[in-house]
Amino acid sequence: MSLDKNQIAARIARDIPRGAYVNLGIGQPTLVADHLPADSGVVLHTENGMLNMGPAATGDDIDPDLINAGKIPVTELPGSAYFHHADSFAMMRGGHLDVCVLGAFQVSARGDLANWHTGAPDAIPAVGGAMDLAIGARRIFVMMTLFAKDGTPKLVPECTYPLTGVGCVNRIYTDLATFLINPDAVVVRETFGISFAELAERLDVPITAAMTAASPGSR
Amino acid sequence: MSLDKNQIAARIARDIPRGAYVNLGIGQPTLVADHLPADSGVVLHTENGMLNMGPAATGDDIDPDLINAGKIPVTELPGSAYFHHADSFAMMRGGHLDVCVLGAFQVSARGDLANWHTGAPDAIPAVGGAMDLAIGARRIFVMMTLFAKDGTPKLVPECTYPLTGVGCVNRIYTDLATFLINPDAVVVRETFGISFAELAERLDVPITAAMTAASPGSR
Amino acid sequence: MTARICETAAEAVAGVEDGSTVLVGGFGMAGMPVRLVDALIEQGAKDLTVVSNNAGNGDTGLAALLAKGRVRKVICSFPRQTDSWVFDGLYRAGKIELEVVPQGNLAERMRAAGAGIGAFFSPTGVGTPLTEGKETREIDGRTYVLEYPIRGDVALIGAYRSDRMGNLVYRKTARNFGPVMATAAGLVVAQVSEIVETGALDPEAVVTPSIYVDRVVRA
Amino acid sequence: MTARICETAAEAVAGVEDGSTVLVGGFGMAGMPVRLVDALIEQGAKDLTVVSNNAGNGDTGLAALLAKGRVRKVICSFPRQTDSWVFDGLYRAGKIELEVVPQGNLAERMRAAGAGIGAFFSPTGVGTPLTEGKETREIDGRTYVLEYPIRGDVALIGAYRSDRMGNLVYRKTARNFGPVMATAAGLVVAQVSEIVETGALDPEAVVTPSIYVDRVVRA
Repeated sequence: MSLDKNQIAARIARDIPRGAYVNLGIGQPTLVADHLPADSGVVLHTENGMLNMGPAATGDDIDPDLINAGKIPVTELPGSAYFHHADSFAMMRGGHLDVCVLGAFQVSARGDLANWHTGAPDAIPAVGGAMDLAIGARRIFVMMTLFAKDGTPKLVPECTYPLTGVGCVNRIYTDLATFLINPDAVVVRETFGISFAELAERLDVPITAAMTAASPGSR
Repeated sequence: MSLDKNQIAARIARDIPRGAYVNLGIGQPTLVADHLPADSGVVLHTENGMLNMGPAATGDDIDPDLINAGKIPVTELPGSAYFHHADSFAMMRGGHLDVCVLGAFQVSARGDLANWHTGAPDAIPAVGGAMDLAIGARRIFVMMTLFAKDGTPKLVPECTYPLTGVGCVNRIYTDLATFLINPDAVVVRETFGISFAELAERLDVPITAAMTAASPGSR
Repeated sequence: MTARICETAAEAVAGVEDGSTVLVGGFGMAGMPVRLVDALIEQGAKDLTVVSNNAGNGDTGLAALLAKGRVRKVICSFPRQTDSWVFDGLYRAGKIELEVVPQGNLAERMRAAGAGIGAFFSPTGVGTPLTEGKETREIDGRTYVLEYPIRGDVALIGAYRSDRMGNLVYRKTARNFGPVMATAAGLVVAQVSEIVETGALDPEAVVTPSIYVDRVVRA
Repeated sequence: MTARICETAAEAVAGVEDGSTVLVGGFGMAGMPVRLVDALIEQGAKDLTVVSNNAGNGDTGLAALLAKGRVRKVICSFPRQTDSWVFDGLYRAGKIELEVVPQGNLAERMRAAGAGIGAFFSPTGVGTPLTEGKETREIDGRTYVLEYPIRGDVALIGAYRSDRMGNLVYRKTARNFGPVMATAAGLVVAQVSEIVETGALDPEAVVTPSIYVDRVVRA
């Protein structure tokens, strides 16, 4: 069976080390927080200036001064800290976050990320913190469906959409498979409801099975 | 009568605008603080991370965690703020201080400052924050004796000592005269116990009397 | 000079000139100085360049300033939001210029302006359309793009508390761009929820020292 | 990963390798992590490059590390002090290398390392012997010198309080280089006066968020 978005989020949550500092991108990546064990010690960063962000706020806990990067009211946990935007992005750019989980329109076989613009000529460009996140965290995990609604793969030989970052993605978690973007190969670590052969058939990107390719050098 | 160091400090204090943010360099410039009126509203900065520094600490007020740039124990005044070194030097470099008063070995006719190194080959070089202060404040006032102990002038056509900053000095307050370093001329604003003619005679730098040269363009 | 406590928002924004670059704090509505923007609309300055993370929400604040046709150009990271119809309309009608800057570069470029940095090499946006034509350099095996300071003639920011000198503290994620913008503009105006006596703020917890603040108004 | 609370200073500095670059906090003795430096002497790492504002005072702390011959090179702004006889002796005997960096450039170069900035143009030191041979550029009519990041393998800093996650606050001017160095090293070790429960520090007043801190010891 292929995974639904909550199952992908759970799969990602399992791969986040205990005590890691993590930024969850706007949209589906925020689901990952719901699947972290209560004692994971994972500290969530939001780029609008906070560490140790808690769950979404409800009812009386809603405070317009306490929001996440998606502008949704959130809460604070014990041990949180606030800082201004230049300090927050210095933290991101300086490589201090352990993991960042981002959505994507496309990821290329060498880890290029396209997630901010579809290239449609009439679209109003808007990037936010996507480019800073893409190049800043120690490891970038992408969370996406493997195929677009029209059936075209989102794991591609070269991105056709405008790039967010070059060679920055380390892993891709999708409904049908988890991929490691290694320096020399795209490695399929696991598949969900699809065979490796079928996956290879439907993608334009050469893929390798984990058993032969996973190595200590994997990113 | 020529001025003593306290009289020079008093002369400088008179020229510091009310409410100005001021850094007083290590050594004699710190005397300026003693001559500011109680209601001057002048806020003192110390580059080791504090605004609104109070007078030197004595007795039980001495706190090893509260020192000035000269590593002398000081006090805090209401409305003070602490910040780290990168923020403190960003404040200086960014042109936010209104006035900085520095000592000098030499100042050139175009405002070059030499105050960190005598050029002696066996001296251990040590610059501290001198270069950051020299180029950072909106106006740099130098406080010095006009002549060295051997009688050579410290206001010179070109500095022979290693420079601290280029073209950064706006005014020189000395025991014998106050000078404005204007873009086109060194202007003598006032003299103390010496005639303009004698001053001109003893200096190798062309000087102009204030009455004819002071202008709105003076720095 | 220490800050002036203003009686009205009109007094706080008096003197903003046509053609000014105005930094406007806030991330969405958190930290947005709505009263100051409203006062700027009243004040009438036009042909403005606005630097802000977003390009207005709904029909009030920044959106209202845009709707009045006072803004020639917006520099921001994320103009497109669900409620950015005012900006969207102007943009599609060709009535407003847009420069999209990655959020971290936006913050860091203002930080550079405030910190006296002439330019800096950023890894963010390298290889993407948003840095096309910009100077790049490889340093230590990584490619960077050269980014220049963004300086404002005016900054309008929202903070939580000010003392009578202009020392500011913020509240939770409403801190965001305020502290950075306060360092990067000629005239810095803060709208605060509360004005307290000087000495009432903890000097260890002051976020924006008074040196950066010119005018304060309670709103 | 969140910080580890260590039982002893020896545990806190375990693993420092020969040849490491060690950032040592403090301005004079304020903020100097004396216990950590003592533990580093015990630990025995040699051939070190030490980055600190000064080059040791008296015969303890950094001066003792130097006296043991463990330091190959010192990068600092102000080595020469009334009580820097240990450094002075080594320097005059040609037994230690010295790089003098203006204090603001020292802070900003470490800030750049922590903030992912590849290099930056600074106005400090232009036209002086301390920037001889460095790349310069005129930007907007002012000359700047290109400065590169200073990164540490290890940072040893002194702070006031830590919570159990490693969030730090400092005390008065003992803050100085600590927050900057904490961002700029692979292994960050903080010596604190007190360890408090997580949640006991005001999130608005945390100066160094836990993400930057690896080990904490009470000393």
